[in-house]
Amino acid sequence: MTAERSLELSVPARVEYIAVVRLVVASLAIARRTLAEDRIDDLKLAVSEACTNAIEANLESGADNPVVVSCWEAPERFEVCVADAGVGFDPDDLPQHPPVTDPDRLNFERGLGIPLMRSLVDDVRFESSPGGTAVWMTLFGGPEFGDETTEILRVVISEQD
Amino acid sequence: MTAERSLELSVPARVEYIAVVRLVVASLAIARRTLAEDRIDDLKLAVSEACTNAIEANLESGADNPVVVSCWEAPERFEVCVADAGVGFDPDDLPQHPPVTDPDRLNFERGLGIPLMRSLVDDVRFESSPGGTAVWMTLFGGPEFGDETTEILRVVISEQD
Amino acid sequence: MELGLQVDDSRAPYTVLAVKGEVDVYSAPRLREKLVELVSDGHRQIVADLEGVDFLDSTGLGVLVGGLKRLRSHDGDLTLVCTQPRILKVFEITGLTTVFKISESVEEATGDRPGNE
Amino acid sequence: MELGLQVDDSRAPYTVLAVKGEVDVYSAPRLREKLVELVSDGHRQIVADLEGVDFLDSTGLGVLVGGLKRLRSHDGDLTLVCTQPRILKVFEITGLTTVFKISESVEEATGDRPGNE
Ligand SMILES: Nc1ncnc2c1ncn2[C@@H]1O[C@H](COP(=O)(O)OP(=O)(O)O)[C@@H](O)[C@H]1O
Ligand SMILES: Nc1ncnc2c1ncn2[C@@H]1O[C@H](COP(=O)(O)OP(=O)(O)O)[C@@H](O)[C@H]1O
Repeated sequence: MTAERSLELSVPARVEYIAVVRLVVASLAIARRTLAEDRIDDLKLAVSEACTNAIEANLESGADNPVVVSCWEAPERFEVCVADAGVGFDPDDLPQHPPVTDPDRLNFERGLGIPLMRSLVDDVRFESSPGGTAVWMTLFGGPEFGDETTEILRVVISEQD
Repeated sequence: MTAERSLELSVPARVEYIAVVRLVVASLAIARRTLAEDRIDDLKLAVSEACTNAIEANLESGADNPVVVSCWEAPERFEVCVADAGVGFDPDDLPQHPPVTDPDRLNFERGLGIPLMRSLVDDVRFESSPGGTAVWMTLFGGPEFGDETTEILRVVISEQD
Repeated sequence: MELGLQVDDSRAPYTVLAVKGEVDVYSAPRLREKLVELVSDGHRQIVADLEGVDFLDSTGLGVLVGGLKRLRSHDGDLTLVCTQPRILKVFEITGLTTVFKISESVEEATGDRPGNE
Repeated sequence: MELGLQVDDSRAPYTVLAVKGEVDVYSAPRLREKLVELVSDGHRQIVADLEGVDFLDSTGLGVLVGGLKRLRSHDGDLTLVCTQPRILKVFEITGLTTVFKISESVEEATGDRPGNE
Protein backbone atom coordinates (compact mmCIF):
# COMPACT_ATOMS: atom_id res chain seq x y z
CA MET A 1 0.00 0.00 0.00
CA THR A 2 1.31 3.46 -0.81
CA ALA A 3 2.33 5.46 2.20
CA GLU A 4 1.15 9.04 2.51
CA ARG A 5 3.45 11.76 3.72
CA SER A 6 2.24 12.91 7.09
CA LEU A 7 4.83 15.48 8.02
CA GLU A 8 8.02 17.07 6.82
CA LEU A 9 10.58 18.71 9.07
CA SER A 10 13.51 20.62 7.73
CA VAL A 11 16.31 21.58 10.14
CA PRO A 12 19.71 23.24 9.73
CA ALA A 13 22.64 20.81 9.55
CA ARG A 14 23.59 21.47 13.16
CA VAL A 15 23.81 18.86 15.89
CA GLU A 16 21.64 20.78 18.35
CA TYR A 17 18.58 20.09 16.18
CA ILE A 18 18.73 16.30 16.45
CA ALA A 19 16.83 16.32 19.74
CA VAL A 20 13.88 18.11 18.08
CA VAL A 21 13.85 15.58 15.26
CA ARG A 22 13.72 12.72 17.78
CA LEU A 23 10.88 14.44 19.61
CA VAL A 24 8.81 14.92 16.46
CA VAL A 25 9.27 11.41 15.12
CA ALA A 26 8.59 9.83 18.50
CA SER A 27 5.48 11.88 19.16
CA LEU A 28 4.07 11.02 15.75
CA ALA A 29 4.83 7.34 16.24
CA ILE A 30 3.30 7.40 19.73
CA ALA A 31 0.12 8.90 18.28
CA ARG A 32 -0.29 5.71 16.24
CA ARG A 33 -0.62 3.85 19.50
CA THR A 34 -0.14 0.36 18.08
CA LEU A 35 3.63 0.70 18.09
CA ALA A 36 4.97 -0.66 21.37
CA GLU A 37 7.05 1.68 23.50
CA ASP A 38 10.30 -0.19 22.86
CA ARG A 39 9.71 0.02 19.10
CA ILE A 40 9.44 3.78 19.45
CA ASP A 41 12.77 3.82 21.30
CA ASP A 42 14.22 1.78 18.41
CA LEU A 43 12.88 4.25 15.86
CA LYS A 44 14.17 7.25 17.82
CA LEU A 45 17.65 5.81 17.92
CA ALA A 46 17.66 4.80 14.24
CA VAL A 47 16.43 8.24 13.18
CA SER A 48 18.98 9.91 15.40
CA GLU A 49 21.78 7.87 13.80
CA ALA A 50 20.57 8.74 10.31
CA CYS A 51 20.39 12.45 11.23
CA THR A 52 23.88 12.40 12.69
CA ASN A 53 25.19 11.06 9.36
CA ALA A 54 23.05 13.46 7.31
CA ILE A 55 24.25 16.49 9.27
CA GLU A 56 27.83 15.37 8.89
CA ALA A 57 27.35 14.81 5.14
CA ASN A 58 25.83 18.27 4.67
CA LEU A 59 28.56 19.93 6.71
CA GLU A 60 31.26 18.16 4.70
CA SER A 61 29.70 19.26 1.42
CA GLY A 62 30.27 22.85 2.54
CA ALA A 63 26.89 24.10 1.30
CA ASP A 64 24.49 25.18 4.01
CA ASN A 65 21.72 22.74 3.15
CA PRO A 66 19.08 21.63 5.64
CA VAL A 67 18.44 18.03 6.64
CA VAL A 68 14.93 17.03 5.64
CA VAL A 69 13.05 14.46 7.70
CA SER A 70 9.72 13.20 6.45
CA CYS A 71 7.29 10.73 7.97
CA TRP A 72 5.08 8.54 5.84
CA GLU A 73 2.12 6.56 7.05
CA ALA A 74 0.28 3.61 5.62
CA PRO A 75 -2.15 1.37 7.47
CA GLU A 76 0.43 -1.33 8.06
CA ARG A 77 3.63 0.67 8.42
CA PHE A 78 5.32 3.85 9.54
CA GLU A 79 8.24 5.17 7.47
CA VAL A 80 10.76 7.88 8.15
CA CYS A 81 13.04 9.32 5.49
CA VAL A 82 16.13 11.34 6.41
CA ALA A 83 17.58 13.20 3.42
CA ASP A 84 20.75 15.22 2.99
CA ALA A 85 22.51 16.94 0.09
CA GLY A 86 25.96 15.51 0.83
CA VAL A 87 28.30 13.71 -1.53
CA GLY A 88 26.74 10.29 -1.03
CA PHE A 89 28.37 6.95 -0.20
CA ASP A 90 28.09 3.27 -0.94
CA PRO A 91 26.33 1.55 1.96
CA ASP A 92 27.46 -1.86 0.70
CA ASP A 93 31.09 -0.90 0.83
CA LEU A 94 31.66 0.19 4.41
CA PRO A 95 34.81 -0.74 6.33
CA GLN A 96 34.40 -3.95 8.32
CA HIS A 97 35.13 -3.92 12.04
CA PRO A 98 37.26 -6.58 13.70
CA PRO A 99 35.12 -8.93 15.82
CA VAL A 100 34.38 -7.60 19.30
CA THR A 101 36.66 -10.21 20.86
CA ASP A 102 39.68 -8.75 19.05
CA PRO A 103 41.67 -6.32 21.23
CA ASP A 104 41.86 -4.05 18.16
CA ARG A 105 38.12 -3.55 18.45
CA LEU A 106 38.85 -0.70 20.84
CA ASN A 107 40.38 1.27 18.00
CA PHE A 108 36.98 1.64 16.38
CA GLU A 109 34.98 4.33 18.05
CA ARG A 110 32.94 4.94 14.94
CA GLY A 111 31.05 2.99 12.33
CA LEU A 112 28.37 1.79 14.76
CA GLY A 113 25.57 3.93 13.34
CA ILE A 114 24.55 1.95 10.27
CA PRO A 115 24.75 -1.46 11.99
CA LEU A 116 22.50 -0.06 14.72
CA MET A 117 19.96 1.29 12.21
CA ARG A 118 19.92 -2.04 10.40
CA SER A 119 19.10 -3.99 13.52
CA LEU A 120 16.70 -1.50 15.15
CA VAL A 121 14.07 -0.99 12.47
CA ASP A 122 12.26 -3.53 10.31
CA ASP A 123 13.71 -2.22 7.08
CA VAL A 124 16.41 0.29 6.06
CA ARG A 125 16.96 1.45 2.50
CA PHE A 126 19.68 3.81 1.32
CA GLU A 127 19.23 5.89 -1.83
CA SER A 128 22.57 7.55 -2.31
CA SER A 129 24.06 9.46 -5.21
CA PRO A 130 26.70 12.18 -5.54
CA GLY A 131 23.84 14.68 -5.06
CA GLY A 132 22.79 13.39 -1.66
CA THR A 133 21.50 10.52 0.40
CA ALA A 134 18.03 9.51 1.54
CA VAL A 135 17.74 6.87 4.25
CA TRP A 136 14.33 5.19 4.45
CA MET A 137 13.45 3.39 7.66
CA THR A 138 10.29 1.35 8.17
CA LEU A 139 8.52 0.03 11.24
CA PHE A 140 5.63 -2.35 10.67
CA GLY A 141 2.62 -2.27 12.95
CA GLY A 142 -0.25 -0.01 12.02
CA PRO A 143 -3.51 1.01 13.61
CA GLU A 144 -5.33 -1.93 12.08
CA PHE A 145 -3.06 -4.78 13.04
CA GLY A 146 -2.25 -6.56 16.25
CA ASP A 147 1.14 -7.92 17.12
CA GLU A 148 0.90 -11.32 15.52
CA THR A 149 -0.59 -10.03 12.29
CA THR A 150 2.18 -7.50 12.10
CA GLU A 151 4.76 -10.23 12.27
CA ILE A 152 3.03 -12.19 9.52
CA LEU A 153 2.59 -9.11 7.38
CA ARG A 154 6.20 -8.22 7.80
CA VAL A 155 7.26 -11.56 6.37
CA VAL A 156 4.75 -11.35 3.50
CA ILE A 157 5.73 -7.84 2.57
CA SER A 158 9.47 -8.40 2.70
CA GLU A 159 9.06 -11.46 0.46
CA GLN A 160 7.35 -9.28 -2.13
CA ASP A 161 10.33 -6.94 -2.43
CA MET B 1 18.66 42.34 12.99
CA THR B 2 17.68 39.79 10.35
CA ALA B 3 16.29 36.58 11.77
CA GLU B 4 17.59 33.27 10.43
CA ARG B 5 15.26 30.39 9.72
CA SER B 6 15.98 27.65 12.22
CA LEU B 7 13.39 25.08 11.32
CA GLU B 8 10.48 24.44 9.01
CA LEU B 9 7.68 22.01 9.70
CA SER B 10 5.08 21.14 7.14
CA VAL B 11 1.99 19.22 8.27
CA PRO B 12 -1.22 18.11 6.57
CA ALA B 13 -4.20 20.41 7.15
CA ARG B 14 -5.66 18.06 9.75
CA VAL B 15 -6.41 18.97 13.34
CA GLU B 16 -4.58 15.99 14.82
CA TYR B 17 -1.25 17.56 13.81
CA ILE B 18 -1.61 20.71 15.90
CA ALA B 19 -0.24 18.98 19.01
CA VAL B 20 2.99 18.15 17.16
CA VAL B 21 3.36 21.75 16.02
CA ARG B 22 2.96 22.97 19.62
CA LEU B 23 5.55 20.45 20.77
CA VAL B 24 8.11 21.52 18.17
CA VAL B 25 7.71 25.24 18.69
CA ALA B 26 7.78 24.90 22.48
CA SER B 27 10.84 22.67 22.50
CA LEU B 28 12.73 25.06 20.26
CA ALA B 29 11.72 28.04 22.39
CA ILE B 30 12.69 26.19 25.58
CA ALA B 31 16.12 25.49 24.09
CA ARG B 32 16.70 29.25 23.99
CA ARG B 33 16.45 29.19 27.77
CA THR B 34 16.03 32.94 28.22
CA LEU B 35 12.32 32.82 27.48
CA ALA B 36 10.42 32.41 30.74
CA GLU B 37 8.14 29.39 31.05
CA ASP B 38 4.95 31.45 30.91
CA ARG B 39 6.10 33.13 27.72
CA ILE B 40 6.50 29.69 26.18
CA ASP B 41 2.93 28.87 27.20
CA ASP B 42 1.84 32.11 25.53
CA LEU B 43 3.68 31.21 22.35
CA LYS B 44 2.25 27.68 22.30
CA LEU B 45 -1.27 29.00 22.55
CA ALA B 46 -0.76 31.72 19.93
CA VAL B 47 0.79 29.23 17.49
CA SER B 48 -2.00 26.78 18.16
CA GLU B 49 -4.61 29.44 17.37
CA ALA B 50 -2.82 30.39 14.15
CA CYS B 51 -2.62 26.72 13.12
CA THR B 52 -6.30 26.16 13.83
CA ASN B 53 -7.13 29.03 11.47
CA ALA B 54 -4.59 27.90 8.86
CA ILE B 55 -5.94 24.35 8.82
CA GLU B 56 -9.47 25.64 8.49
CA ALA B 57 -8.44 27.98 5.65
CA ASN B 58 -6.72 25.16 3.77
CA LEU B 59 -9.64 22.80 4.23
CA GLU B 60 -12.07 25.45 2.98
CA SER B 61 -9.97 26.07 -0.11
CA GLY B 62 -10.53 22.44 -1.05
CA ALA B 63 -6.95 21.84 -2.18
CA ASP B 64 -4.95 19.45 -0.03
CA ASN B 65 -2.19 21.89 0.90
CA PRO B 66 -0.03 21.51 3.98
CA VAL B 67 0.27 24.11 6.72
CA VAL B 68 3.85 25.34 6.93
CA VAL B 69 5.26 26.47 10.26
CA SER B 70 8.70 28.04 10.35
CA CYS B 71 10.74 29.32 13.26
CA TRP B 72 13.14 32.20 12.89
CA GLU B 73 15.78 33.20 15.39
CA ALA B 74 17.68 36.41 15.93
CA PRO B 75 19.69 37.33 18.99
CA GLU B 76 16.93 39.47 20.45
CA ARG B 77 13.80 37.68 19.23
CA PHE B 78 12.12 34.42 18.35
CA GLU B 79 9.62 34.43 15.47
CA VAL B 80 7.16 31.84 14.27
CA CYS B 81 5.39 32.01 10.93
CA VAL B 82 2.28 29.93 10.22
CA ALA B 83 1.39 29.86 6.53
CA ASP B 84 -1.57 28.45 4.65
CA ALA B 85 -2.78 28.49 1.05
CA GLY B 86 -6.36 29.47 1.84
CA VAL B 87 -8.40 32.30 0.36
CA GLY B 88 -7.07 34.95 2.74
CA PHE B 89 -8.96 37.48 4.88
CA ASP B 90 -8.77 41.02 6.14
CA PRO B 91 -7.56 40.99 9.74
CA ASP B 92 -8.63 44.61 10.20
CA ASP B 93 -12.19 43.88 9.23
CA LEU B 94 -13.26 41.16 11.65
CA PRO B 95 -16.70 41.12 13.27
CA GLN B 96 -16.78 42.87 16.65
CA HIS B 97 -18.07 41.02 19.70
CA PRO B 98 -20.55 42.55 22.09
CA PRO B 99 -18.91 43.40 25.42
CA VAL B 100 -18.65 40.46 27.84
CA THR B 101 -21.27 42.02 30.11
CA ASP B 102 -23.90 41.80 27.35
CA PRO B 103 -26.06 38.67 27.67
CA ASP B 104 -25.70 38.28 23.89
CA ARG B 105 -22.03 37.56 24.46
CA LEU B 106 -22.98 33.93 24.96
CA ASN B 107 -23.94 33.70 21.30
CA PHE B 108 -20.33 34.05 20.29
CA GLU B 109 -18.46 30.82 20.67
CA ARG B 110 -15.95 31.80 18.04
CA GLY B 111 -13.76 34.73 17.10
CA LEU B 112 -11.56 34.47 20.19
CA GLY B 113 -8.47 33.22 18.35
CA ILE B 114 -7.08 36.42 16.88
CA PRO B 115 -7.71 38.51 20.03
CA LEU B 116 -5.85 35.84 22.00
CA MET B 117 -2.89 35.84 19.59
CA ARG B 118 -2.71 39.63 19.71
CA SER B 119 -2.50 39.73 23.47
CA LEU B 120 -0.25 36.69 24.00
CA VAL B 121 2.79 37.49 21.88
CA ASP B 122 4.79 40.69 21.60
CA ASP B 123 3.93 41.23 17.96
CA VAL B 124 1.54 39.67 15.40
CA ARG B 125 1.60 40.47 11.70
CA PHE B 126 -0.79 39.13 9.09
CA GLU B 127 0.25 38.88 5.44
CA SER B 128 -2.90 37.81 3.70
CA SER B 129 -3.84 37.67 0.03
CA PRO B 130 -6.26 35.55 -2.02
CA GLY B 131 -3.40 33.06 -2.42
CA GLY B 132 -2.97 32.43 1.28
CA THR B 133 -2.13 33.83 4.69
CA ALA B 134 1.07 34.01 6.70
CA VAL B 135 0.82 34.93 10.37
CA TRP B 136 4.07 36.15 11.91
CA MET B 137 4.37 36.08 15.68
CA THR B 138 7.30 37.47 17.63
CA LEU B 139 8.51 37.02 21.19
CA PHE B 140 11.32 39.26 22.34
CA GLY B 141 13.93 37.97 24.75
CA GLY B 142 17.02 36.36 23.29
CA PRO B 143 20.06 34.63 24.68
CA GLU B 144 21.90 37.90 25.05
CA PHE B 145 19.37 39.97 26.91
CA GLY B 146 17.95 39.94 30.40
CA ASP B 147 14.39 40.78 31.26
CA GLU B 148 14.72 44.50 31.65
CA THR B 149 16.75 44.96 28.49
CA THR B 150 14.16 42.95 26.62
CA GLU B 151 11.45 45.33 27.72
CA ILE B 152 13.49 48.33 26.63
CA LEU B 153 14.41 46.72 23.34
CA ARG B 154 10.81 45.86 22.68
CA VAL B 155 9.85 49.50 22.96
CA VAL B 156 12.75 50.65 20.80
CA ILE B 157 12.07 48.10 18.11
CA SER B 158 8.36 48.69 17.90
CA GLU B 159 8.97 52.43 17.60
CA GLN B 160 11.15 51.76 14.58
CA ASP B 161 8.34 50.05 12.70
CA MET C 1 -2.93 12.31 23.76
CA GLU C 2 -6.55 11.42 24.36
CA LEU C 3 -8.72 13.87 26.31
CA GLY C 4 -9.72 12.44 29.70
CA LEU C 5 -13.39 12.95 30.61
CA GLN C 6 -14.51 11.50 33.95
CA VAL C 7 -18.04 11.97 35.25
CA ASP C 8 -18.75 11.89 39.00
CA ASP C 9 -22.43 12.15 39.92
CA SER C 10 -21.99 11.31 43.60
CA ARG C 11 -22.42 14.96 44.59
CA ALA C 12 -26.07 15.53 43.63
CA PRO C 13 -27.41 17.88 42.51
CA TYR C 14 -23.99 18.54 41.03
CA THR C 15 -22.36 16.53 38.31
CA VAL C 16 -18.59 16.87 38.23
CA LEU C 17 -16.88 16.46 34.87
CA ALA C 18 -13.11 16.14 35.33
CA VAL C 19 -11.28 17.13 32.15
CA LYS C 20 -7.69 15.95 31.64
CA GLY C 21 -5.22 16.69 28.88
CA GLU C 22 -5.11 19.18 26.04
CA VAL C 23 -8.30 20.85 24.85
CA ASP C 24 -7.78 22.07 21.30
CA VAL C 25 -9.57 21.94 17.95
CA TYR C 26 -8.76 18.20 17.75
CA SER C 27 -10.07 17.20 21.16
CA ALA C 28 -12.73 19.86 21.86
CA PRO C 29 -15.48 18.03 19.91
CA ARG C 30 -15.33 15.20 22.47
CA LEU C 31 -15.79 17.71 25.30
CA ARG C 32 -18.72 19.26 23.44
CA GLU C 33 -20.37 15.84 22.92
CA LYS C 34 -19.95 14.95 26.58
CA LEU C 35 -21.55 18.22 27.71
CA VAL C 36 -24.45 17.77 25.28
CA GLU C 37 -24.91 14.19 26.48
CA LEU C 38 -24.93 15.23 30.15
CA VAL C 39 -27.55 17.91 29.49
CA SER C 40 -29.74 15.50 27.48
CA ASP C 41 -29.48 13.02 30.36
CA GLY C 42 -30.98 15.64 32.66
CA HIS C 43 -27.86 16.93 34.42
CA ARG C 44 -28.37 20.62 35.16
CA GLN C 45 -25.65 21.70 37.59
CA ILE C 46 -22.39 20.80 35.94
CA VAL C 47 -18.99 21.49 37.46
CA ALA C 48 -16.17 21.23 34.91
CA ASP C 49 -12.98 20.48 36.83
CA LEU C 50 -10.17 21.90 34.69
CA GLU C 51 -7.35 21.19 37.16
CA GLY C 52 -6.06 18.38 34.94
CA VAL C 53 -6.05 20.48 31.78
CA ASP C 54 -2.56 21.15 30.38
CA PHE C 55 -3.64 23.29 27.48
CA LEU C 56 -6.82 25.12 26.53
CA ASP C 57 -7.35 27.16 23.39
CA SER C 58 -10.15 29.26 21.94
CA THR C 59 -11.95 26.20 20.59
CA GLY C 60 -12.06 24.86 24.14
CA LEU C 61 -13.34 28.20 25.40
CA GLY C 62 -16.01 28.13 22.70
CA VAL C 63 -17.18 24.68 23.80
CA LEU C 64 -17.40 25.82 27.42
CA VAL C 65 -19.35 28.93 26.42
CA GLY C 66 -21.66 26.70 24.35
CA GLY C 67 -22.16 24.40 27.34
CA LEU C 68 -22.97 27.32 29.63
CA LYS C 69 -25.52 28.64 27.14
CA ARG C 70 -27.16 25.25 26.79
CA LEU C 71 -27.36 24.77 30.55
CA ARG C 72 -28.71 28.28 31.22
CA SER C 73 -31.46 27.67 28.65
CA HIS C 74 -32.45 24.66 30.82
CA ASP C 75 -32.23 26.70 34.04
CA GLY C 76 -28.99 25.00 34.87
CA ASP C 77 -25.45 26.27 35.25
CA LEU C 78 -21.85 25.44 34.42
CA THR C 79 -19.20 26.19 37.06
CA LEU C 80 -15.51 25.82 36.36
CA VAL C 81 -12.83 24.66 38.79
CA CYS C 82 -9.52 26.23 37.88
CA THR C 83 -6.53 27.50 39.82
CA GLN C 84 -3.76 27.06 37.24
CA PRO C 85 -2.44 30.48 36.24
CA ARG C 86 -1.82 29.53 32.60
CA ILE C 87 -5.40 28.33 32.13
CA LEU C 88 -6.96 31.18 34.13
CA LYS C 89 -5.02 33.59 31.95
CA VAL C 90 -6.94 32.45 28.86
CA PHE C 91 -10.25 33.23 30.57
CA GLU C 92 -8.95 36.59 31.75
CA ILE C 93 -7.66 37.74 28.37
CA THR C 94 -10.96 36.91 26.70
CA GLY C 95 -13.03 38.49 29.47
CA LEU C 96 -14.72 35.17 30.23
CA THR C 97 -13.93 35.36 33.94
CA THR C 98 -16.99 37.58 34.17
CA VAL C 99 -19.16 35.08 32.31
CA PHE C 100 -18.27 31.90 34.21
CA LYS C 101 -18.32 31.13 37.90
CA ILE C 102 -14.78 29.97 38.59
CA SER C 103 -14.10 28.06 41.83
CA GLU C 104 -10.86 27.04 43.45
CA SER C 105 -11.91 23.47 44.21
CA VAL C 106 -14.63 20.94 43.46
CA GLU C 107 -15.66 21.22 47.15
CA GLU C 108 -16.11 24.95 46.84
CA ALA C 109 -18.06 24.53 43.61
CA THR C 110 -20.42 21.88 45.01
CA GLY C 111 -20.58 22.54 48.73
CA ASP C 112 -21.06 26.20 49.37
CA ARG C 113 -23.99 26.65 47.09
CA PRO C 114 -27.40 25.00 47.40
CA GLY C 115 -28.47 23.13 44.30
CA ASN C 116 -31.61 24.35 42.57
CA GLU C 117 -33.18 21.09 41.45
CA MET D 1 18.47 19.54 27.59
CA GLU D 2 21.92 19.84 29.12
CA LEU D 3 23.87 16.66 29.84
CA GLY D 4 24.30 16.13 33.61
CA LEU D 5 27.80 15.07 34.68
CA GLN D 6 28.32 14.58 38.43
CA VAL D 7 31.63 13.35 39.85
CA ASP D 8 31.73 11.50 43.20
CA ASP D 9 35.24 10.61 44.42
CA SER D 10 34.19 9.52 47.90
CA ARG D 11 34.58 5.85 46.96
CA ALA D 12 38.34 5.66 46.43
CA PRO D 13 39.95 4.10 44.50
CA TYR D 14 36.82 4.45 42.39
CA THR D 15 35.55 7.64 40.82
CA VAL D 16 31.88 7.59 40.03
CA LEU D 17 30.68 9.71 37.10
CA ALA D 18 26.89 9.96 37.08
CA VAL D 19 25.61 10.79 33.59
CA LYS D 20 22.11 12.24 33.19
CA GLY D 21 20.12 13.11 30.08
CA GLU D 22 20.55 12.39 26.40
CA VAL D 23 23.95 11.39 25.04
CA ASP D 24 24.02 12.14 21.33
CA VAL D 25 26.31 13.84 18.82
CA TYR D 26 25.40 17.19 20.39
CA SER D 27 26.15 16.29 24.00
CA ALA D 28 28.73 13.51 23.68
CA PRO D 29 31.70 15.93 23.36
CA ARG D 30 31.07 17.09 26.94
CA LEU D 31 31.16 13.49 28.16
CA ARG D 32 34.40 12.94 26.26
CA GLU D 33 35.99 16.06 27.78
CA LYS D 34 34.97 15.02 31.28
CA LEU D 35 36.49 11.54 30.85
CA VAL D 36 39.71 13.01 29.44
CA GLU D 37 39.86 15.47 32.34
CA LEU D 38 39.35 12.73 34.95
CA VAL D 39 42.12 10.61 33.44
CA SER D 40 44.52 13.59 33.27
CA ASP D 41 43.72 14.31 36.93
CA GLY D 42 44.92 10.82 37.81
CA HIS D 43 41.62 8.98 38.18
CA ARG D 44 42.12 5.39 37.01
CA GLN D 45 39.10 3.37 38.12
CA ILE D 46 36.11 5.14 36.68
CA VAL D 47 32.54 3.97 37.10
CA ALA D 48 30.14 5.61 34.64
CA ASP D 49 26.67 5.45 36.14
CA LEU D 50 24.27 5.45 33.19
CA GLU D 51 21.08 4.97 35.20
CA GLY D 52 20.04 8.58 34.53
CA VAL D 53 20.63 8.35 30.78
CA ASP D 54 17.42 8.65 28.71
CA PHE D 55 19.01 8.20 25.34
CA LEU D 56 22.38 6.93 24.11
CA ASP D 57 23.44 6.71 20.49
CA SER D 58 26.51 5.47 18.64
CA THR D 59 28.40 8.70 19.29
CA GLY D 60 27.90 8.09 23.02
CA LEU D 61 29.08 4.49 22.61
CA GLY D 62 32.14 5.77 20.75
CA VAL D 63 33.00 8.13 23.59
CA LEU D 64 32.69 5.34 26.15
CA VAL D 65 34.90 3.05 24.03
CA GLY D 66 37.41 5.90 23.74
CA GLY D 67 37.34 6.37 27.53
CA LEU D 68 37.90 2.66 28.12
CA LYS D 69 40.85 2.64 25.73
CA ARG D 70 42.39 5.66 27.40
CA LEU D 71 41.98 4.16 30.87
CA ARG D 72 43.35 0.75 29.88
CA SER D 73 46.44 2.42 28.42
CA HIS D 74 46.98 3.87 31.92
CA ASP D 75 46.33 0.52 33.60
CA GLY D 76 42.93 1.72 34.67
CA ASP D 77 39.42 0.60 33.81
CA LEU D 78 35.96 1.92 32.98
CA THR D 79 32.97 0.10 34.43
CA LEU D 80 29.40 0.95 33.47
CA VAL D 81 26.34 0.86 35.70
CA CYS D 82 23.27 0.14 33.61
CA THR D 83 20.05 -1.78 34.16
CA GLN D 84 17.71 0.04 31.76
CA PRO D 85 16.70 -2.36 28.97
CA ARG D 86 16.62 0.32 26.27
CA ILE D 87 20.18 1.41 27.05
CA LEU D 88 21.50 -2.13 27.55
CA LYS D 89 20.01 -3.04 24.18
CA VAL D 90 22.35 -0.59 22.43
CA PHE D 91 25.39 -2.29 24.00
CA GLU D 92 24.03 -5.71 23.12
CA ILE D 93 23.34 -4.96 19.46
CA THR D 94 26.83 -3.57 18.98
CA GLY D 95 28.49 -6.43 20.85
CA LEU D 96 29.93 -4.03 23.41
CA THR D 97 28.56 -6.00 26.36
CA THR D 98 31.63 -8.20 25.91
CA VAL D 99 33.97 -5.20 25.91
CA PHE D 100 32.68 -3.36 29.00
CA LYS D 101 32.13 -4.56 32.53
CA ILE D 102 28.49 -3.70 33.15
CA SER D 103 27.25 -3.65 36.76
CA GLU D 104 23.74 -3.43 38.15
CA SER D 105 24.54 -0.77 40.76
CA VAL D 106 27.26 1.64 41.81
CA GLU D 107 27.70 -0.49 44.95
CA GLU D 108 28.32 -3.60 42.89
CA ALA D 109 30.74 -1.71 40.66
CA THR D 110 32.73 -0.25 43.53
CA GLY D 111 32.30 -2.68 46.41
CA ASP D 112 32.70 -6.20 45.19
CA ARG D 113 35.97 -5.69 43.44
CA PRO D 114 39.24 -4.64 45.07
CA GLY D 115 40.78 -1.59 43.44
CA ASN D 116 44.13 -2.16 41.78
CA GLU D 117 45.97 1.03 42.67
N1 LIG E 1 24.24 10.26 4.70
C1 LIG E 1 25.52 9.92 4.43
N2 LIG E 1 26.22 10.60 3.48
C2 LIG E 1 27.50 10.28 3.20
N3 LIG E 1 28.19 9.29 3.83
C3 LIG E 1 27.55 8.58 4.79
C4 LIG E 1 26.19 8.85 5.14
N4 LIG E 1 25.82 7.97 6.11
C5 LIG E 1 26.91 7.21 6.36
N5 LIG E 1 27.95 7.56 5.57
C6 LIG E 1 29.29 6.95 5.55
O1 LIG E 1 29.23 5.69 6.18
C7 LIG E 1 30.14 5.63 7.28
C8 LIG E 1 29.60 4.75 8.38
O2 LIG E 1 28.47 5.37 9.00
P1 LIG E 1 28.04 4.92 10.45
O3 LIG E 1 27.91 3.45 10.49
O4 LIG E 1 26.82 5.68 10.81
O5 LIG E 1 29.23 5.31 11.40
P2 LIG E 1 29.91 6.70 11.67
O6 LIG E 1 28.97 7.76 11.23
O7 LIG E 1 30.16 6.69 13.14
O8 LIG E 1 31.19 6.68 10.87
C9 LIG E 1 30.35 7.08 7.68
O9 LIG E 1 31.58 7.27 8.31
C10 LIG E 1 30.28 7.78 6.32
O10 LIG E 1 31.51 7.70 5.65
N1 LIG F 1 -5.51 32.01 8.04
C1 LIG F 1 -6.74 32.49 7.77
N2 LIG F 1 -7.25 32.41 6.52
C2 LIG F 1 -8.49 32.87 6.24
N3 LIG F 1 -9.31 33.43 7.16
C3 LIG F 1 -8.86 33.54 8.42
C4 LIG F 1 -7.56 33.07 8.80
N4 LIG F 1 -7.40 33.34 10.12
C5 LIG F 1 -8.54 33.92 10.55
N5 LIG F 1 -9.42 34.04 9.54
C6 LIG F 1 -10.79 34.63 9.61
O1 LIG F 1 -10.88 35.40 10.79
C7 LIG F 1 -11.95 34.95 11.61
C8 LIG F 1 -11.63 35.14 13.08
O2 LIG F 1 -10.60 34.26 13.46
P1 LIG F 1 -10.41 33.91 15.00
O3 LIG F 1 -10.37 35.16 15.79
O4 LIG F 1 -9.23 33.02 15.12
O5 LIG F 1 -11.71 33.14 15.43
P2 LIG F 1 -12.37 31.82 14.86
O6 LIG F 1 -11.31 31.08 14.11
O7 LIG F 1 -12.84 31.10 16.09
O8 LIG F 1 -13.50 32.28 13.98
C9 LIG F 1 -12.14 33.50 11.19
O9 LIG F 1 -13.46 33.07 11.44
C10 LIG F 1 -11.84 33.56 9.70
O10 LIG F 1 -12.96 34.01 8.98
